Amino acid sequence: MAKKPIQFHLNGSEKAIFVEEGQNLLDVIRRGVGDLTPKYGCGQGTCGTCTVLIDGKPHLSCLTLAETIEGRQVSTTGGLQRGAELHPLQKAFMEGFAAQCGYCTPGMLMAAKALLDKNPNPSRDEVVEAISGNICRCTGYEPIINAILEAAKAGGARRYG
Amino acid sequence: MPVRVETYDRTEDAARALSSSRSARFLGGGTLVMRAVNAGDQSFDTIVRLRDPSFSTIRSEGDGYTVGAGVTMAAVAQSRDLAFLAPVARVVGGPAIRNMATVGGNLFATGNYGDFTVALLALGATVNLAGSSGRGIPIDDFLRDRERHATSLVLSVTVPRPREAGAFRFLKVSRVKPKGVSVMSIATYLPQSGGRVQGARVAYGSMAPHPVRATGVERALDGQALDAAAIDRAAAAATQGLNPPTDAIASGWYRTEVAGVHLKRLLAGERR
Amino acid sequence: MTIEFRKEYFADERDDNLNEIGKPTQRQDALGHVTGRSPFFDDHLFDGLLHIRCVRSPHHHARIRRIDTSEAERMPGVVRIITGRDVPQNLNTLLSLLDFGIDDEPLLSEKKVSYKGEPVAAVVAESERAARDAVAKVRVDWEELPAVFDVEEAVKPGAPVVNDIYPGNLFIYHGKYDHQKLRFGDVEAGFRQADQVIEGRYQMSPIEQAPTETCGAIAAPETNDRYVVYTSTQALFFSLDTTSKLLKTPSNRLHFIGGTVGGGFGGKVDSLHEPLAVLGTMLTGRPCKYIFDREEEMQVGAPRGAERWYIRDGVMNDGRIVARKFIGYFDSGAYTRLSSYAIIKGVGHLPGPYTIPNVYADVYCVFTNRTPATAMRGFGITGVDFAIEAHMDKVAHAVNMDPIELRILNAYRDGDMKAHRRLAKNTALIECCQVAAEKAQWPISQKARQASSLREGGGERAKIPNFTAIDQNGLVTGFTAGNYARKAKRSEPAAPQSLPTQTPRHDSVPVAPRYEQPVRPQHQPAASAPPPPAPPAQTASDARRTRFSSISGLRRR
Amino acid sequence: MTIHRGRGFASINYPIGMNLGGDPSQALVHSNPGGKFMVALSSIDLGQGMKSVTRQIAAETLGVPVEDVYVDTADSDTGPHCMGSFASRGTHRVGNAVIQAAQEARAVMLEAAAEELEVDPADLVTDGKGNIHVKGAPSKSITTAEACGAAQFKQGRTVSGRGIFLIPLSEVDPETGEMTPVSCFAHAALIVDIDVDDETGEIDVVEMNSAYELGRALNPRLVEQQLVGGAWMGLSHAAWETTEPYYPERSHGPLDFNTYLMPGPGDIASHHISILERPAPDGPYGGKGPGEMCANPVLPAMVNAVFNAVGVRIDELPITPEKILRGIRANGGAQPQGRRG
Repeated sequence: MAKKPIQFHLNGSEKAIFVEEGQNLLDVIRRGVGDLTPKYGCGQGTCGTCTVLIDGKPHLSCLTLAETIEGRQVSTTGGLQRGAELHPLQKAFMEGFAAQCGYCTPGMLMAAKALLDKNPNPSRDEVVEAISGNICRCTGYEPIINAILEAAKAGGARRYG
Repeated sequence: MPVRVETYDRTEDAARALSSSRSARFLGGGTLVMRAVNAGDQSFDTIVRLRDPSFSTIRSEGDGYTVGAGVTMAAVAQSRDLAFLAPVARVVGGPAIRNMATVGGNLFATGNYGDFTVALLALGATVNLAGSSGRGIPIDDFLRDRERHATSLVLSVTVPRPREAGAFRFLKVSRVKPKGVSVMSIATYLPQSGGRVQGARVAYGSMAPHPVRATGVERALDGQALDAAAIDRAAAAATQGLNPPTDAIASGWYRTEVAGVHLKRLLAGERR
Repeated sequence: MTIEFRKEYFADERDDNLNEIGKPTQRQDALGHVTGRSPFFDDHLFDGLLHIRCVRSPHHHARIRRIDTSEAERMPGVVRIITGRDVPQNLNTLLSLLDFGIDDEPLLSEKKVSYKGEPVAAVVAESERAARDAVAKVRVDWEELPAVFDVEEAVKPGAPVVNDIYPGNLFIYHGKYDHQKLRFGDVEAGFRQADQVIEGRYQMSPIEQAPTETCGAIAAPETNDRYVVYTSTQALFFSLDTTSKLLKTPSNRLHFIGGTVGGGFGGKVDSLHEPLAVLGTMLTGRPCKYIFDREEEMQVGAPRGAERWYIRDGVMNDGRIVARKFIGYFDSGAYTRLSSYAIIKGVGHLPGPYTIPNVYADVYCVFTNRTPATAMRGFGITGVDFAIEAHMDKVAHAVNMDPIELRILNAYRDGDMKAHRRLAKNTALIECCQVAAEKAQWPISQKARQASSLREGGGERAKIPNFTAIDQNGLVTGFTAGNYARKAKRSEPAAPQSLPTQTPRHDSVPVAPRYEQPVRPQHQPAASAPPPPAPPAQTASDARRTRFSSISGLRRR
Repeated sequence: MTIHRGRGFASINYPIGMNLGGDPSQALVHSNPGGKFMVALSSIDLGQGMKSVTRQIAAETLGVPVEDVYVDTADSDTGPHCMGSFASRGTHRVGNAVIQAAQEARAVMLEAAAEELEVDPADLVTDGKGNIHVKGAPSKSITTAEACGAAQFKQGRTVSGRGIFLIPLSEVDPETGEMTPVSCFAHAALIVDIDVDDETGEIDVVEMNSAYELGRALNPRLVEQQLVGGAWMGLSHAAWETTEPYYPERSHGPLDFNTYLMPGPGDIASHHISILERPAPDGPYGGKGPGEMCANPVLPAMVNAVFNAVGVRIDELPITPEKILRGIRANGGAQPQGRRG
């Protein structure tokens, strides 16, 4: 099968890789680059577990044709930390017990990061809207919504990742 | 068959690639095509891409706007010109989907999807295809032969500017909040002249295999003042000539029963 | 959302001063979860990984005339196509590991399919896409058969036979009956004694566990001639032992690693993925991944089975329930999986958390042409609790009583005899009712507010009825019993006397397991009416002593 | 249009674990020479917190700080047998196995400490902070690290323990159903308030109030996770979810999360929970298992609330707007049953 070379930035570091035709970005990030933080949940665009940021905006990596990200900036949960220090969202998710099985967590974190990056003081409704494309089967959403609001209150989200 | 990706910089090349093969699909935002690729859809083996920036622009033209087929729902929601369409764009998918899903793709969405197209249908948009020398196709006609247009490249849609604020209304009924697929969606464009509705256009989503006009409702409203009696008559005619589908979200019976209720609430400005 | 701990309840039964227990300690896995680094099964990368996709039945019920894989085998990237012939032991039932039930389900069906989506072949290919493309090229010559979907239709004479092992479309309990019985006292006498009889029919829906991580496994050759398997299973040794059995491979050649799973809710017990992944690896010598996509997870992955319950209550005008009768149908789908045991668990739970002197249940595990059912959160209980509590509301309405007071009046208390003939202990239903009412400001009577699980139980309420009406309805012959019927028979493992497994012949009447004409529940004449339940006595019980146990942190009575 | 407020109630108990083949689970515990402990299980953490609750149970039993313990789940080469994570059995069954294993390891640790301190091991206690001392004489002490080091470098002892929890297999009487199905029960009562739209049959869940009795709450935050998420799932089962919308017909089965309906983050109601703790005599530190029962009362409470609101009995789940609307039509209109509380 023909392969195409692409270059893009993943969490600030430059990646050059061959992609298969028709391959989606999720697969390239996971198997191609080895960043396993975005997860496969449906391949249909209905669960949000594969959410990554492309040029700062949330996208579903499973529905993104990999070669379309040539030259673009991709962010995943793998790049959220600043060194050993957790991002305020990560801290808030821990303190708020907002993760149970942890599978939806990376997608939730990226959806939340996209929100806080453009709106550091969101209302509850804005948080609900921001995670409305992300399925969580464990928590009932409440702890996740609260954790995002707590992270916003703690501030400083923009200084990370 | 493994999938091939063909990328073009010029519209006419992309259009030619698309029209020359029955097994090619045009990649908009990916929400339809990549889903099908992931599912191993055997009905196509070629993805056609276009890298023309004008494909994703919104232009004000005369008494309307020409919205590139590659414009995303997020871009519509942020556009000052298209403020009247922002409430529609905002109820399509979650934020990630809205950063991807395009106006052009929405024209081809089936089942419980395609709510944006419902709005375009009510507004009387025209669909501009590559190679059709500037003459747009009325969206009604486009939707009627949607399958036939699958090998055509949609360049843009032209949306007339609503004649008055408030003439255009939209409602999406969903079982899941804040984001869920449609039980039905309703778009009404009811310009008034001298206190009476002139040229009513009312459209539904999820009430037929593709977005459709509610002609009975339009007849009930045209030439009438938008008062309680007219609204009641419109509600009574809500599903005239329609045979709404049964699917995982709702039965045809239910859609038939509540279409008038939702229409009435939309027209009367009641919010629930 | 608010959470409060009502420490004043049962305080004398606890020592609340422990070092670690009762503390809001951070989860051990929290850091892994928020950094996205918790290792789920698919987070293990293998060079040269192959992908498995199954060819699935488009029909609800069909005979397989022929499977033609020749075109698929020639497709680019295809490494191997597996069919039932390649599976060393191609018939299994999950609970055979515990000697419960008869092998009734192939890993890859060879002769017929009994539900839409049933796998008949598996493609092993270099990429997922190549596997999908090849699946589309496998040609199966199907002969469609009539299908049955409704549990009560399925048990009628002449219904299509879903599962050849159980020709009556019913699981066989204890080698003896086509349903599980519960008999406690005499319900018919109770109905005669009751002021009112209230009936209801309740239907639970099939439900998908829908974990965000779909089910799957990756197998790879390991050193020492073993296989390592990364898996999303909820039950590591269930999956390991099932794989060992199906592949006739000693269990110590299988090294299973899991334990970090993206939600399960019961949907990851069935052990469908591990055997096929290991088989793929055995046949190709390469790492193989078999994972459900979401569509498969939704419709092919086993759901919580639907249940249908009929409840008939005999009730006194003061609200006391004197008889309760259940007829239950579990929709097991095409195969047994875990439904047979869900019924045992459910029957042990009847009649719910209430003390009722006459209880009867017939519960059927029914085979239909739908996706086999399996475990889900609330296994065996959620459906019947829906039925019981919806019914309690009807009873309250019928006797014009507050629904909470009705529950408290009938609630089981410490020392009461339960229908499965064990004494209740450690009960707390009444206190939950009281606290919920108080929180929601739902007024209940002073008597209901003052009731206690600790008082007024036992005594007359601790007695097994003098008379219990028993019957032989639903008797079958031709089956022997396993572990769960040792009281009836202690000898051989569960098996029909001659297994119709090799050549199930759908068009003729199966020979070996023969059923009596299915007998629906009948009224049984009673010798004498048992007494109504003793109403809660008015005197407080004795003060109880407590004993402190240091290691358990409990104060024991 | 009229919106009718309705209140529904349900109370339930829930059997913890199931006596399936004796329902066994095992645990192995050992320390390294630095006095840090590892618990090896083959039990699964699906998000319920298996690793975390067994870690606390092990630390409590060993008498060491929780930081001194880590739990490794689910490697069949190192973790001994476990039936699996289902039937709310994990905390109860595995917890008991961990206690047994930790007790054995603790006994060795105390013997080693006793030998170093030249006292009787029966006189030693742990302070839970990493020290072992003579009861009543805190100054005569040794750290757990020193004791474990001495055991493994001087005395030739392995500081380790084995544990299993097994219930005698329950026979089930074919004639009467007599059996010993489980060992203990959790309890719950729940009140749900809903609004029903009598023209569309749509429901809004307004509020839930609940009381859950689940034995000792071994970790209150983990319990909270189960109850909040479980009640959401109960709501979801009640009024959203089905794999077969037209059961028993097999048509229109959902294939994705858009058509398999579940309440979204905008559908959740405020939920006020009270937790009661009546320790189970046979549970680990009295713990039961909150994981499954939390969803169960919501389903019947919801249908009962619908009846209270509009007088329609929904006896088939899920509750859909269509079923409510058909019920209202069949009754000739909404029949509110009167306000409770």
